[in-house]
Amino acid sequence: MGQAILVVGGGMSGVSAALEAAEAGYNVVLVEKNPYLGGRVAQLHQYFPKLCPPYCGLEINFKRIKNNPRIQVLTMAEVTGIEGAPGAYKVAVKQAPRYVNDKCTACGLCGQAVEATVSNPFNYGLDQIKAAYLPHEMAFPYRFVIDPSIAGGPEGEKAKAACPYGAVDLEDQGAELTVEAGAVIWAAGWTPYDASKVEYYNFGASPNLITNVQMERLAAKGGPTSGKIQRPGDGKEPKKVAFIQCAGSRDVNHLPFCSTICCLASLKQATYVRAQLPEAEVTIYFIDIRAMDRNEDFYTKVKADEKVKFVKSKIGLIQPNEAGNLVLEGENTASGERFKAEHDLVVLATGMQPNTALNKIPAEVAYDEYGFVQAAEGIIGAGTVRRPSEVHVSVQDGTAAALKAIQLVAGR
Amino acid sequence: MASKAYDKSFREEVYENVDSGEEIKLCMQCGVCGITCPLRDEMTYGPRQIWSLIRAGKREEVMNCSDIMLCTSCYACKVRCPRGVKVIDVMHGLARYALRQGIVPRKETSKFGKVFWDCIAKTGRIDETDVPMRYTMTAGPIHGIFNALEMMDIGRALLSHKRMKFKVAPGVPPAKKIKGIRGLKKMLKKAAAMSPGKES
Amino acid sequence: MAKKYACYLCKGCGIGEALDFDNLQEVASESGMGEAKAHEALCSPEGLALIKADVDGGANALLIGACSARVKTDEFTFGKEVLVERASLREQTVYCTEAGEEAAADRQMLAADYLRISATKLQKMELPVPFQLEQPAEKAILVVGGGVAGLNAALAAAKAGAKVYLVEKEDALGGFLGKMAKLGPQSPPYQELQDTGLEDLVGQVQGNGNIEVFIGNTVAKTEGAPGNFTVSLSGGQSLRAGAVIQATGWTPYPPEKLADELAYGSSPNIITNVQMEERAKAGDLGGLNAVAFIQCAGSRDANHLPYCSAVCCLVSLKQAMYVKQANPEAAVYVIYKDIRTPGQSEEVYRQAQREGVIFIRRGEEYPKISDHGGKFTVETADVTLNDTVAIEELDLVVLATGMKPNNPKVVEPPLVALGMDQEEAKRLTAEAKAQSDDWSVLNLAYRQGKNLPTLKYAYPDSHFICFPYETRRTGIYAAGTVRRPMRVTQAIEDATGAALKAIQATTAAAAGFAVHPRSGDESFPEFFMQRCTQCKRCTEECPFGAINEDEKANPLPNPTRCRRCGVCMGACPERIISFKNYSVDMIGAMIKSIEVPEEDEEKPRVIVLACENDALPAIDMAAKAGAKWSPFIRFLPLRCLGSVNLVWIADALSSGIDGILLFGCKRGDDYQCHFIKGSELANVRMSKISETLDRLVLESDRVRVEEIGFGEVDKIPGIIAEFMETIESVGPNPYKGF
Amino acid sequence: MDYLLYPGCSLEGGGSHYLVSVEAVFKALGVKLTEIKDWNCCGASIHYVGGSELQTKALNARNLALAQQQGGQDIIAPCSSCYIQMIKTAHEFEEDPKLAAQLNQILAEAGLSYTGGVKVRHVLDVLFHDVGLERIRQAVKHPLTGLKVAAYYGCQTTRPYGEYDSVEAPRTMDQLLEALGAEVVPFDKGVKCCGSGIFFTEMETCARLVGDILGAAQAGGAQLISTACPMCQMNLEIYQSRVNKILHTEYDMPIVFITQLMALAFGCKYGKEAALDRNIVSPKSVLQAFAA
Repeated sequence: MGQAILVVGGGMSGVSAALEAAEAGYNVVLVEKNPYLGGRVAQLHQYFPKLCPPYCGLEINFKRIKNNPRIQVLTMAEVTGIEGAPGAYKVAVKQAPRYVNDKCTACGLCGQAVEATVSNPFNYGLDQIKAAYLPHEMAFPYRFVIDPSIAGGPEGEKAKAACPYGAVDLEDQGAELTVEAGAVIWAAGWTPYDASKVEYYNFGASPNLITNVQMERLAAKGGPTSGKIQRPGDGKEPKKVAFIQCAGSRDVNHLPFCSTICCLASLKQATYVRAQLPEAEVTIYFIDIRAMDRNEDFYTKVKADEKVKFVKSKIGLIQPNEAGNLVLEGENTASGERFKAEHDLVVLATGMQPNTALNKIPAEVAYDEYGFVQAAEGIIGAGTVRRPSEVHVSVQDGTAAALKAIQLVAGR
Repeated sequence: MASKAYDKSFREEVYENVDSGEEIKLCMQCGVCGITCPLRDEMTYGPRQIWSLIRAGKREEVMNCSDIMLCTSCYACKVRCPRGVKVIDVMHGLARYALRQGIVPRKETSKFGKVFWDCIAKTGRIDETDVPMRYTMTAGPIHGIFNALEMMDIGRALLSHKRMKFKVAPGVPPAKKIKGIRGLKKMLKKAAAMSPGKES
Repeated sequence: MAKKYACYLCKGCGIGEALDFDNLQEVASESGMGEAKAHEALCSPEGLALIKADVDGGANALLIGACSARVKTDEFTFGKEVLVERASLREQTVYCTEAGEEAAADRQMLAADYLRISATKLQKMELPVPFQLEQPAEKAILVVGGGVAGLNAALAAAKAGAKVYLVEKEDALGGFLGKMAKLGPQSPPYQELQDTGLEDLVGQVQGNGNIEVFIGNTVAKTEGAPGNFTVSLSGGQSLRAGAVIQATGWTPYPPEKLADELAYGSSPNIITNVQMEERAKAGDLGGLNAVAFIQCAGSRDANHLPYCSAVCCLVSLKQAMYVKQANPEAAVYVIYKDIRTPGQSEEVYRQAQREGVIFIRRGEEYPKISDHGGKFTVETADVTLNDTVAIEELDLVVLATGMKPNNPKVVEPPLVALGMDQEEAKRLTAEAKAQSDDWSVLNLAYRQGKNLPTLKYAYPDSHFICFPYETRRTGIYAAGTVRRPMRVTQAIEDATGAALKAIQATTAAAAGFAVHPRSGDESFPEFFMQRCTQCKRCTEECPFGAINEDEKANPLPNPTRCRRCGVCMGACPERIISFKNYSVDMIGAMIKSIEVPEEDEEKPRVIVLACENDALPAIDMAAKAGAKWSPFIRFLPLRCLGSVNLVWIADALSSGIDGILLFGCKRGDDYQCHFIKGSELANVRMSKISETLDRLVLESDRVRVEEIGFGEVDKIPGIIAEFMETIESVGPNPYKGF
Repeated sequence: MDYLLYPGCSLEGGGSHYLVSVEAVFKALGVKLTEIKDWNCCGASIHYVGGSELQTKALNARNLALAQQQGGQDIIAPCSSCYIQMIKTAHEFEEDPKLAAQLNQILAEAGLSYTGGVKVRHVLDVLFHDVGLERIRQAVKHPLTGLKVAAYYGCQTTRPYGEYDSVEAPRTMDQLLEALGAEVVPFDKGVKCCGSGIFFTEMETCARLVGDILGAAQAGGAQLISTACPMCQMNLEIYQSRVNKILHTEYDMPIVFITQLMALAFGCKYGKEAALDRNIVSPKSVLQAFAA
């Protein structure tokens, strides 16, 4: 039926766009850079405000993809060029080698055979993973990946020798293909703002100074600590946890816009800490708490916990001390008091930078000065490349993008 | 009971008459400047609170506060301010505005700065011997000499290390003027006329 | 369909070493599957070729004993005409049990049971035949509400080729957008006020040949089901529609309720933001020298609207800019709790500041407003000044009141009322009804009520983060501010998405398959009416109001409203509701196919009825991660725990099964059940079972409901171990061997 | 490589050893420096007491206009205080057309004009980015092996735009020192203000700031502090006796310009070219081993 719709990005908005278009009867090619679908939400422990696991919804979506022959999924793939006009695009897609073909049963023998490890991108570098690995426990496609660093060497050969199914293909060169599509939905998502750019927070100076995305992995069952919230520095349970809001957002020197989700993310992560560590105290340092619309209920709920404190202050300096703790300096703008506060685990609420600010779409597309995609015909932005947004808004946006694409390809 | 009503006249006065005064409009009261300033412990309010006082119309508190003349221009606050407020320029502007009103937030700095600027205005450059000498003398002849004796060791050291010219008294021998001093003077006059608050 | 069975057993991934395949082949054969073919790696091209050859030879009911059905799905799919049933010999057999010789016998029995269970299922199921409406499905879409969301929904659907009926109660299109003077900055550089664009939007709607507009009309009645709604309008017209979008927008929070706190009503110059917008539109902003905006006037207040109305900060910024642009000298104050300008709209905040608007953070308390001969004084805490201040000589005070959805509130009686004694149930139902609004937007002719079910605050949204569009009435989608507080730009996107969902609903109704979450499912419940006792359980318990009733209380199913969860099947005491591939009889037979060892063998048997969306993947994950548990456990996947029919418990216990675990989703306010209340229903039903067990002289400990989802993966082995201990302590099922 | 040099008032006085060593180093590296003719004072930090912001910008605009007249090459402003005043005016001239027009109106009074585009550079910037570490390493004849140095940038050296190095944690001087063979000690006060702006007027406060910096360098094991700002050099050096009096300390920490160290490493004369004999807290005992 008609021309295909190309969806770039297999995160929440991309998957939503692909499925909603396919379930309305249109053919979809879904291109994802990672070896798995799910994007950033796959790396979350829980969603706010329900504190439910993202995999619940992803499982349904993956099942919808499995059951829908209209969707073709290309992982480890990136769009390198777009030619043509609305209604008739030729899109060049480059697929990186996975070194594992579809004979893989995810039995795990290659991972056992290989000794080399690589930093685990899924856990934001908090741990190491074998260089032949399943990206994470719920990965879809459920297939191993061999890190390019070992593909050409003896470790790669070990993986190959260990596989009884002939699934390891060290000769894999990847692929370059051309997709013909009537419309392109660009749902390339976001990247956490590089915390080290906010130099006065000294990110990197202490293992106990982490970002909010890392905190998700610390709390997640599949994370580096199997879900135990502990100080990466010494494995101890934190007793005084701080969340630093607007660590880069609402700052003309960094991200001039509000990243929209960080307040709620920190409120949510405060509940992770409080649920696991009844003795722990949490302090949230903020400028404004932005718990929009019905998320206010969640803020109200967290505020009711007397061990969660809110201090109106943008933190001006973070420095590690000899005890391995972190000393925060700020001005409490409600009292005027300038303070130093010691915390044993500090979480930077870094914001979302649209991936289109870092990598532009290879076509004529308008952006605002922050790099967010503006409305256009033919190449349609969806999700966090259009504005920072929470999950349900990304779904909504993905669905809307699907219809805009359908309007272009319907009847062609 | 409210301690005092908001009064818009002062903030408008600041927007109109103070160099970079309008910058404070953008402040969102985050507090970073107050904690960033290396002289924060010497300050009663710090920049954020001063902006807050200006908004509220608390003229006396601001104009009589020595904080506005403490800034050393280190730019740490400017660099961190998430709203890009030129904190230093506003602080300098406020101090200057206070001086123009006849208020002297910090006596010594005022005296020194006056000598400094006069030297530029007259010669186009700073004579690093002349300025401190003149400044020391602003304390009056007796105090001046006393202060000068205080600083004597430093002066002697600089002199002996070829880092200071020899002078017997302020202006003796006179500082050299730049060639374009006449043009520069005209420029400064013009610039003054174009500055906020219609300086002369 | 004549079934030709074939069975395949995979030896890959360690299955071959762990199990005795001769025995398995024997079991398959005894179970009627014929001669099972074993292969070293069934998913390999060679293995698949083996199966394909048989399919080409006519095999059409395949039992595949290999990995979990959640993986290798593409590989083991052989077209719509071929039934495939997967027995999980990997995740649920080999991975989760102890390795080695000692455990071999129990492991083997486990594998054999899974083959029997799957064989039984395969024998009991039929290929579904999609439901077809009597008349061809209608594809037109009804949009209720002609505001910004409704107009955009109508236009979006029409542009995709759908016929649209747009109904608006006022005599003009536009809704609140029509009352607005300007929109706040929406596009780069996010500094300039913008035209509303309403004229152009209305022009596009009116000029679109696919859209028919009914102004001055409301919906008097909505009958039927997706693909076949009959909608009667107040003007007398009758329309046929395939799906409905409710975009009825919002109502300002009644400012009269703020008379005490914020002196509303005491002066014509203490007004709401809506009134301010009207004044701006009328060009009536002259002579304003000092204006204060008071944020969260009613919103974020437990006594009024506990939630944040999401738009008021930006509305006040916009209106502050109106005042400043009319009179740059005016003093404008915004007295706020938190300034909420998300995303790029942070620049709007900066722009308002540049224009000279003064922001005062007020804290929790409302400011005090006093009138001094027509000029107002607002006294408020000024948090960042650490003082209390007064703002005097104000010409106008604007209360930033929030938004309430234009949707009637529905309070449902608690589920425990189901099956309670008549009087108590009636009381609870009456109580719920009294708390519900009596008016209606859609006037649904549904047995469960005329309105969309709501959760908190009368919003008819889904409560799902991943699936925000789903209301609990299939084919009816809420869009815009009726769904949750949102800004104009977001409402436009929301409406566009809702239009697609409506189009999908008509497509699904026409083709006879389910919409979300079982999208594509062609099965549907069929009722064997001869045995119906008119007990109303199915019509009451369906989470989606799919089943109507006639005057004799006979159920009247509407398959296109159905989401295929099977809750009705679980509810029916007469077991007359069945799907072609999912029935009370089928699951009962699967349970009975489990071989129960004699009591003296000391090998108890426990079945786990598990939600296939959350619990089952969690079990797979736990097994993959290396968790081990008792080999006496048999998992049976269910569409939803709400489909559990009590007879299965009886079937299991009477066939000697020692214990029954039910693994369902999280219930309660933050429920995760995608069929809304399946897990909760199962819990209610099981709480009533102890009586039955007592009658059978059985311990109620033998049946337990657990909440298992992705968050509980690590708890699974512990829960199972603990339950096995319980079973051990209560001893073997006395019915064993009877 | 051809630059205009803006020495500024300080380099003609208390920072004369900076000027001598800058000229020696650039000569050794084959970089041509031409002084801007008839330049005027930048206004420095204290300008505001006597002049308005616009007047101060006018001072700097004049220097930019003269530089443009003279060829418009990049200007090197070794003094950080001059650097920041000048780069601020240059930046704001580019960003704010209204200001640009005003400044040209003012310049017209002296028959001058400025069209923008002249770049203002710090010594560290040019050494690191234009000359490069490689060329510097090659020029080293007497590596400063074993010399423990604290790299003190001062507050204004990299601010406010972070054009060539981080504003909070700069690394250019560290790397330049390492290229000379010196050992850079841990030191967290590298961009902390020394208070030179209030040197004469707020002695106690200034003493505390200076004391913090000296203390941190000493704690890090530094034998001397390297700097790239004449204000800092003077303040940290000649104030040590005052600090010791006020804070009851015994600091005797040489404060030398990076260019002095560089000159020394390049084999220039200790006194004449590196001007190390002009330092009041003598670095002789620490540096004589490296002298040519």
